[in-house]
Amino acid sequence: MNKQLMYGTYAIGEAAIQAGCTCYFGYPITPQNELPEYMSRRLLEVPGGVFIQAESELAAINMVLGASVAGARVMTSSSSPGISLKQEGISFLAGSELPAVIVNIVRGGPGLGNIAPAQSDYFQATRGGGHGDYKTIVLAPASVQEMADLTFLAFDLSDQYRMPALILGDGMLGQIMEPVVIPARKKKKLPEKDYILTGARGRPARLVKSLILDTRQMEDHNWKLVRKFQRVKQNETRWESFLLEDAEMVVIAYGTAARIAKGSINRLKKEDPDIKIGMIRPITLSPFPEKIIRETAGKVSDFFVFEMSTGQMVEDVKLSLEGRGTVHFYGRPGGVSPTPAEVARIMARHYPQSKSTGKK
Amino acid sequence: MNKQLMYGTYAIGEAAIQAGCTCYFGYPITPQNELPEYMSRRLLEVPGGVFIQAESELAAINMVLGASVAGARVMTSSSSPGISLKQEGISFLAGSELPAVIVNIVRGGPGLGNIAPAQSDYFQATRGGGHGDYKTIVLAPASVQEMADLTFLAFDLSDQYRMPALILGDGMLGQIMEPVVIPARKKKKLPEKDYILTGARGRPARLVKSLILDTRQMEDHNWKLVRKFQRVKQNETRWESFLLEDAEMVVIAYGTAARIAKGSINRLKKEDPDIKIGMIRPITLSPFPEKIIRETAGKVSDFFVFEMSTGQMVEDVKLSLEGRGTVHFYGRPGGVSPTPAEVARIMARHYPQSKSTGKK
Amino acid sequence: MLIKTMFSGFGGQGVLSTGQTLAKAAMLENKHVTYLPSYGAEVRGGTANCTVTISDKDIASPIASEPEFVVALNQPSFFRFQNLLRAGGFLLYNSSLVKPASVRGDIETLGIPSTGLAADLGNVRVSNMVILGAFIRISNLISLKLLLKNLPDILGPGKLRLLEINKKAFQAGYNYIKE
Amino acid sequence: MLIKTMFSGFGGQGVLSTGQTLAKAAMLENKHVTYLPSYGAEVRGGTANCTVTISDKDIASPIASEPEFVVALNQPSFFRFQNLLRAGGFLLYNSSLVKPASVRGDIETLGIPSTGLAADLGNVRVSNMVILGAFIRISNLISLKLLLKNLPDILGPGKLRLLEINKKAFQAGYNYIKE
Amino acid sequence: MKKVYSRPKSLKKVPMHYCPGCGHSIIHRLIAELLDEMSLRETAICVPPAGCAVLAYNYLDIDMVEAPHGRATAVATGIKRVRPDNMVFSYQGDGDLAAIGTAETLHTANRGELISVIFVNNAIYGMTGGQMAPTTLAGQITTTSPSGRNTKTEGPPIRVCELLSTLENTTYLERVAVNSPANIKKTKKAIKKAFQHQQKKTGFSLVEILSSCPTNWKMDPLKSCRWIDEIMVKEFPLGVIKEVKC
Amino acid sequence: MKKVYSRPKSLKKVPMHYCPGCGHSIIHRLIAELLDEMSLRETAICVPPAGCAVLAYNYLDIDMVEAPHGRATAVATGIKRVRPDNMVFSYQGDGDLAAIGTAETLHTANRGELISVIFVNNAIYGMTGGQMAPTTLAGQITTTSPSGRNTKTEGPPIRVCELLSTLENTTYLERVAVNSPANIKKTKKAIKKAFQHQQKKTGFSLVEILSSCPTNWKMDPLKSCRWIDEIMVKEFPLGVIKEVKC
Amino acid sequence: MKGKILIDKQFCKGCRYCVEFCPKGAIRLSTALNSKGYSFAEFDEKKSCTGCATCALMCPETAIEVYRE
Amino acid sequence: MKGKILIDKQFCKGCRYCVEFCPKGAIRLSTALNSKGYSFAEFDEKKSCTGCATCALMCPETAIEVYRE
Ligand SMILES: Cc1ncc(C[n+]2csc(CCOP(=O)(O)OP(=O)(O)O)c2C)c(N)n1
Ligand SMILES: Cc1ncc(C[n+]2csc(CCOP(=O)(O)OP(=O)(O)O)c2C)c(N)n1
Ligand code: SF4
Ligand code: SF4
Ligand code: SF4
Ligand code: SF4
Ligand code: SF4
Ligand code: SF4
Ligand SMILES: [Mg+2]
Ligand SMILES: [Mg+2]
Repeated sequence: MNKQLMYGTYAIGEAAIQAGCTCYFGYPITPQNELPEYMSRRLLEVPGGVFIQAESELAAINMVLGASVAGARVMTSSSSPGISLKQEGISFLAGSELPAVIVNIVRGGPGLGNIAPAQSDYFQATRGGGHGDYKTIVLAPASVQEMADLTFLAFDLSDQYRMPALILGDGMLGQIMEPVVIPARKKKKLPEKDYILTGARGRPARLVKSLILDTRQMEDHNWKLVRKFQRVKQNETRWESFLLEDAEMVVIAYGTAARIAKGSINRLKKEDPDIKIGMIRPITLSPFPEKIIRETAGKVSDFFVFEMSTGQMVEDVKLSLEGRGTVHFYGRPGGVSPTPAEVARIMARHYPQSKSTGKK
Repeated sequence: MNKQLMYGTYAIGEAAIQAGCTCYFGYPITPQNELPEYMSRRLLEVPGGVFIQAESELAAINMVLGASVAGARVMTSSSSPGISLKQEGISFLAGSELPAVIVNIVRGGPGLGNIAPAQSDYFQATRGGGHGDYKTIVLAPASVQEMADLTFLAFDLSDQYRMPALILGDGMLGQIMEPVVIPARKKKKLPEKDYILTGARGRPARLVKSLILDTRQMEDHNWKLVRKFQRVKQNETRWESFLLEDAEMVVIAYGTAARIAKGSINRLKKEDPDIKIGMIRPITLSPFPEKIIRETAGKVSDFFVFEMSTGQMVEDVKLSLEGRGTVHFYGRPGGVSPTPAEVARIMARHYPQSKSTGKK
Repeated sequence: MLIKTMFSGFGGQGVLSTGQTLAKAAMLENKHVTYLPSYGAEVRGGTANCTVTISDKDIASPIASEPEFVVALNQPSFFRFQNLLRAGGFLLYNSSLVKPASVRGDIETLGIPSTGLAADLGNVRVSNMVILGAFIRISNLISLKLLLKNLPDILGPGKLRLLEINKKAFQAGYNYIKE
Repeated sequence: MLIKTMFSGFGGQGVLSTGQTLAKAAMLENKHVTYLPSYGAEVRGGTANCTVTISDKDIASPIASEPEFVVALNQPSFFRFQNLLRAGGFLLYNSSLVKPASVRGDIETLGIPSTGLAADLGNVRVSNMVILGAFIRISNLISLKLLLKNLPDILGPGKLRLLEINKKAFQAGYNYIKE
Repeated sequence: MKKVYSRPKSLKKVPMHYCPGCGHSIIHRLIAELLDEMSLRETAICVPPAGCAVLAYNYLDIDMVEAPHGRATAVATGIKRVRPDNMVFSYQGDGDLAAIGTAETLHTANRGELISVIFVNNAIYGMTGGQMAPTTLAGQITTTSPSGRNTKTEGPPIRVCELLSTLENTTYLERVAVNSPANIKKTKKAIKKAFQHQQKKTGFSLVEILSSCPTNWKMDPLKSCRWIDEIMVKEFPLGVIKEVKC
Repeated sequence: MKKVYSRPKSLKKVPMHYCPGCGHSIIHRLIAELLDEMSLRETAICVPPAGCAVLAYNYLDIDMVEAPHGRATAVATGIKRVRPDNMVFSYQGDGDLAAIGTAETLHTANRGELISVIFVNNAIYGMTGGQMAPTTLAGQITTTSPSGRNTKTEGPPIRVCELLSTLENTTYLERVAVNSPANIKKTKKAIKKAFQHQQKKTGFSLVEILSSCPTNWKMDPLKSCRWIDEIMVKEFPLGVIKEVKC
Repeated sequence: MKGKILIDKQFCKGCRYCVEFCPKGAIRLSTALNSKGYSFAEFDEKKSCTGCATCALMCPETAIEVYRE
Repeated sequence: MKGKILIDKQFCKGCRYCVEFCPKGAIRLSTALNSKGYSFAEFDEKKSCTGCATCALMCPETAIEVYRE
């Protein structure tokens, strides 16, 4: 497909269609309404395409469960309050080992909050806002192109590991248009869906559930999910690094915050070419790229975490480092998107004194 | 009141009544049904008492919001899946700065899971399973007596700081009977509820909400919530320690797991009086008693975390230590309650070799 | 001292109230005590059981891992729960309903025809209290005298009319062992 | 090079499509570009605005902090958004609707009677494209020639019937500045 | 000359954020007039929804608490049970009340909570930009029903008053509209009746108000008033659907 | 002698966990008989609820997926839309369908999803130990209505069939009972009809089955059968509530 | 018509439905208990069972098989 | 009866309700715009306004005050 100027939400939608998604269930909420709207039009054109505007987010996530167990590639999307309502369903999907792609275009919170871009649902996404021991895959795009690319990835990973995959965007990424190329689907070899319900024709009846009354079996199931997630961690952890080689300080940020931070680094470099700031941008927030961060700690002592929240991912950075470096944090919650200039100012303040150049 | 043999759920219920709780809204779910059942009987006897079996957990948490903003002391309770459904409401309560006491008698998860005691909702409780930047107070009783005592505390803290307070129990604590004395309420001096809705008679109209469209204001609100929680942390962090003085290894566990762990320590001590294992039992899981743990790290190098989950609080222990000690973890998820003997075996295995006595 | 006892039988046999009676009696003797009923989907009309732990110190875990005693009021419990007993443990059963077949070698067992004895007292429903009387004699965990003294408190105002028949039941069980 | 432009006006004035047209044209010249509409509860029938960022490198932040250009199609936008402009920035406005009162001293301003010019073309609705033509001339961000060439692609198949009138509008605006 | 109409006291003197011709604005005014006329300003507590009316607290000068989307009647239940002497009402859109809030609406009505519901039916999701609502008409095009609502797969529009009328504890249910002077007068009377039912503690009261959303209907305001008359009332007949003696 | 009745093939030969005399067991058997007789075993997909019937998958030998409490019709919707040729039905209790699942029930019915719902009304929350259900009768004592359901504050029992009958896309709604041989025969016919409506794609079908819960009603099984006849049917009259031509 | 029934006593939970509804009074409850502790239903061969299957229709446990000549 | 009205032109959003529903045709829309960019309603003193308040009843913005003799 050609390069197009596309909304982030449309890029997700079109990538989903190209990835073979035939079902979408959702409920309107700003700032992601353009995604269900797009799907309502596009799925009319897809053979067997199903679009339902559900009566609520609860209904939507459970329709997702139904379509998934029936074997379809299925997606839902919402924004913060709506995602809170889906937590029970996500826990059920994880417990029942069902694939599904769930998009959260995060807005300011808590409560009704506002509709500006925020990153305050990191904990909910990565720690399981739902009950029980489970993890999901969480992907964090930083551009419209990546919204498309990670949507393909989300469907594949979700099917491959039989677990829900979340795409954690924010109001900014949901609303902007950028040039994007929607690639054709590269068909990955994925395990056959031998668990789906089709009617017990010529085979024993199948059962998909999360109820396991026997505590020993339940424990086994829990550890199985842990092991599965460890495999995901081993094989699927993704990040982007930038100017890491000779960095004196490393910035860690994701999504829109990472774009801003990159702009800040470039600014500082322009002002002072000797300044050496690198960056690690987690692309998978869960599994978190802790290995690269820990490795970097051998060479760098200062880490600067920037989030559009009061500080959530910073815990994962600290858990990765386990005391092996100084962690500085800058947060702008509530829907504020600071300018690269502002973040650059704060970054410079934390740049290791002894190593700062020029002004020594 | 005299000593009585009481169910954990009844102890919460009676303590709530004594603490001045006049409203309960809930929806049945095992293993905590005895609490709403108790409240349905007891609130008939309380002047102005309100008991509603809501049509769902969602309705229940929002009735709680209504009763709270109307000025009542109000409680709801549920177990894991039901608590997931309440996450949007909890986020609204936190955002609107409304007090409420929310009881989670945790069961095995994820999904429908089972009804056996588990500790797998720690992340959800302490990291905000709901969307947005907020924290709640989380109290973890380890006995029926403490279920009563912490219920009093939960109401007071919730009113004092205008934030929801969670009581995180488990199926074991919910089901057992133990001797308990329900004390009379000690009336604490609490701030006047000058925000509640009573009709705008003789004063300007009041407004309680979480919508803040202006992002700067929203950010201020977010940081205000952070500062408030820091005050809670400073003033209200609670834990119990046990044999900490000369410990060579420190066990960290809460709730039912802490009881089991204490039994394990006692067993090991009986077998070998020279063995020196101490314990820290967090009573407030949020705020987490990180200071005492960090301080202990000066004297002790080995920490043994035991949870009835695949490992959640262990992250808070690591965050407290920031690399200042070795953290061993033992987890039994899915509703399994191991015996003190079993946990003792694992503990002994991790007891620092050089320091182990006798068998040297 | 930390002793766990599991009571088990059909739902209707008063298994849970037997356990609660023991637990309350122990509490009134100022012992540490926990009472844990079993529950769960599988209970539907099936068996019920509960565990009473009595100790002179804090009780770490209220669950019945390796109890010292099992009191089995019916056949399925007799089979199922003897396996839980620690080596050297004691299995007391209602010999009116239980055939004591295939028993582990490393435990003690004793049958008492509690349904029969209760019938003799004119009320088969106190069969559970008969066996509790016997249990008290065997276990020596609490004092029968104090139990009888505290019985009005234990039964509570609602059940005072059952005071006498319960007393008789305890004594019948207690004395059955004496003989 | 990284240039931000904010377009603003009433909901019905085609503010958003003006921005999108610029963004698409820039994309087709292989520039880096982002388009960010404003949205929100306060939009209800009020003003609309959007920000187009054009650069030859990755764009860090698509939001209109200190834009280089503001294009104001109505009076409220003229007042409100001139404050956003960076010092030395440029404020282009529709002088058919805007009275250029109380202007900051550190910016350049220029009015163009785009509604009037559009009316001359026989369709006031292309007033926004007239002003875009003028903007292209002033900003030099994209080439008018390429825009006109790419116009069918930019409009898309649904709006091809508007091709000619749009072309005329661009040229009218562009030429107005030339004169 | 005597002033015969001026702004009610309970309506704050600030411009509203609603689009030109939006029915919400008219309904706000009617409520404010009644708060004044019935002397309710000092006892009223309103629960506005998530929906275009989410900012109602900027306009009505009474105590208010914001509910999560769909949960206004549950919140109102909590308030009313604690403060039975206050006049408690919720103000809800069709998405709020009849989609996500279906369970709360039905069960609050069934319990016969002594609250009043002002239900603004504009056949669309206004606030989020014109998606299909549970009350969207057959064939109506919205941003999520691009080829028109298909009643075979998306169901016909839900008639809230009729549905609730089967519940014993609902005591006053009327459907009105704010598209003409006569209808606006009836609307005011209906809201007054609902408040009176609450005062007399007869049961649950609800006024369904057909209200225009020119923006999302993509009509000018006058056309949307006509559309209510010509199209909408066919699906949603006006009148008292249920009333028990007060 | 010829075998004239034996266990249906679709009913696995394992003892059920239900209490003695529980209606769920009878209903399971009827479904299994129909799966056999209508040759549906290979196309049927069942969505059991959270409720006493949560373990239905242990008994019915067909494909099944467990839904969260109250969400069975949403799950069934997802399945049916993907697999329109399968026979998709949910099996739900009164708490599941008419309390927490109210919104899903109503909207699934309104959309006219081509599924069938087996709705087991035992006027109580069986699984969780006898709390008040939306269908609990006036005055009925439960563990959370210790002085009997007060219809003034807790509302009267909800009549699901009557409520749904007002929705256009519901095409078959019948209320039956499993408390006597004659009623059980009618129940089987009703379930068959529902499945046929699904096969003919007429719309949403639901069979409400009055079913005893001796345990939580605290009655012996026979008494509970009589209670259905003497008390329960007064509130929940038996019969076809709605049927469109199939 | 002549019939007989077979009752699987391990499945029976003694609900008495078959006992109550058998038009011929051909079923009674045992005094013995099955392994789950229930008195179970017993067929009385001496009564004139018609093989009408009413008992099987009522039986919640599907414990009854019916035979007819 | 004789009446007159006062229109707050800054509140007016030009919806035309008053214009359409005034029985006396006493209101028209301005060609000028208010600060929010709306054509606003103007009272035509020359028409025989009766002070019937229909315009105020319809006005969504409560922009109209009505006076009557
Ligand atoms: C849980 C949740 N889901 C979705 C939303 C987004 N939302 C806000 S208002 C609304 C619907 C608005 O429609 P309606 O209730 O009809 O009110 P109107 O704006 O038409 O007056 C929606 C879907 C939300 N705020 N919270
Ligand atoms: C979200 C959630 N809330 C509550 C429960 C607990 N729960 C399980 S079944 C049930 C109700 C059972 O009643 P009903 O639906 O009438 O089925 P029955 O057991 O009577 O057949 C409840 C409340 C749950 N599993 N999940
Ligand atoms: S979108 Fe519709 S309902 Fe919302 S303010 Fe505008 S006209 Fe009114
Ligand atoms: S509790 Fe009631 S519904 Fe559940 S199995 Fe027992 S009798 Fe049946
Ligand atoms: S088949 Fe008929 S007659 Fe024979 S035992 Fe059964 S019910 Fe009685
Ligand atoms: S109906 Fe079935 S379960 Fe009941 S007594 Fe007869 S055989 Fe036993
Ligand atoms: S008061 Fe009546 S006559 Fe006068 S302007 Fe208003 S509507 Fe017209
Ligand atoms: S009705 Fe009000 S808002 Fe509308 S045009 Fe008249 S004065 Fe203006
Ligand atoms: Mg609406
Ligand atoms: Mg039920």
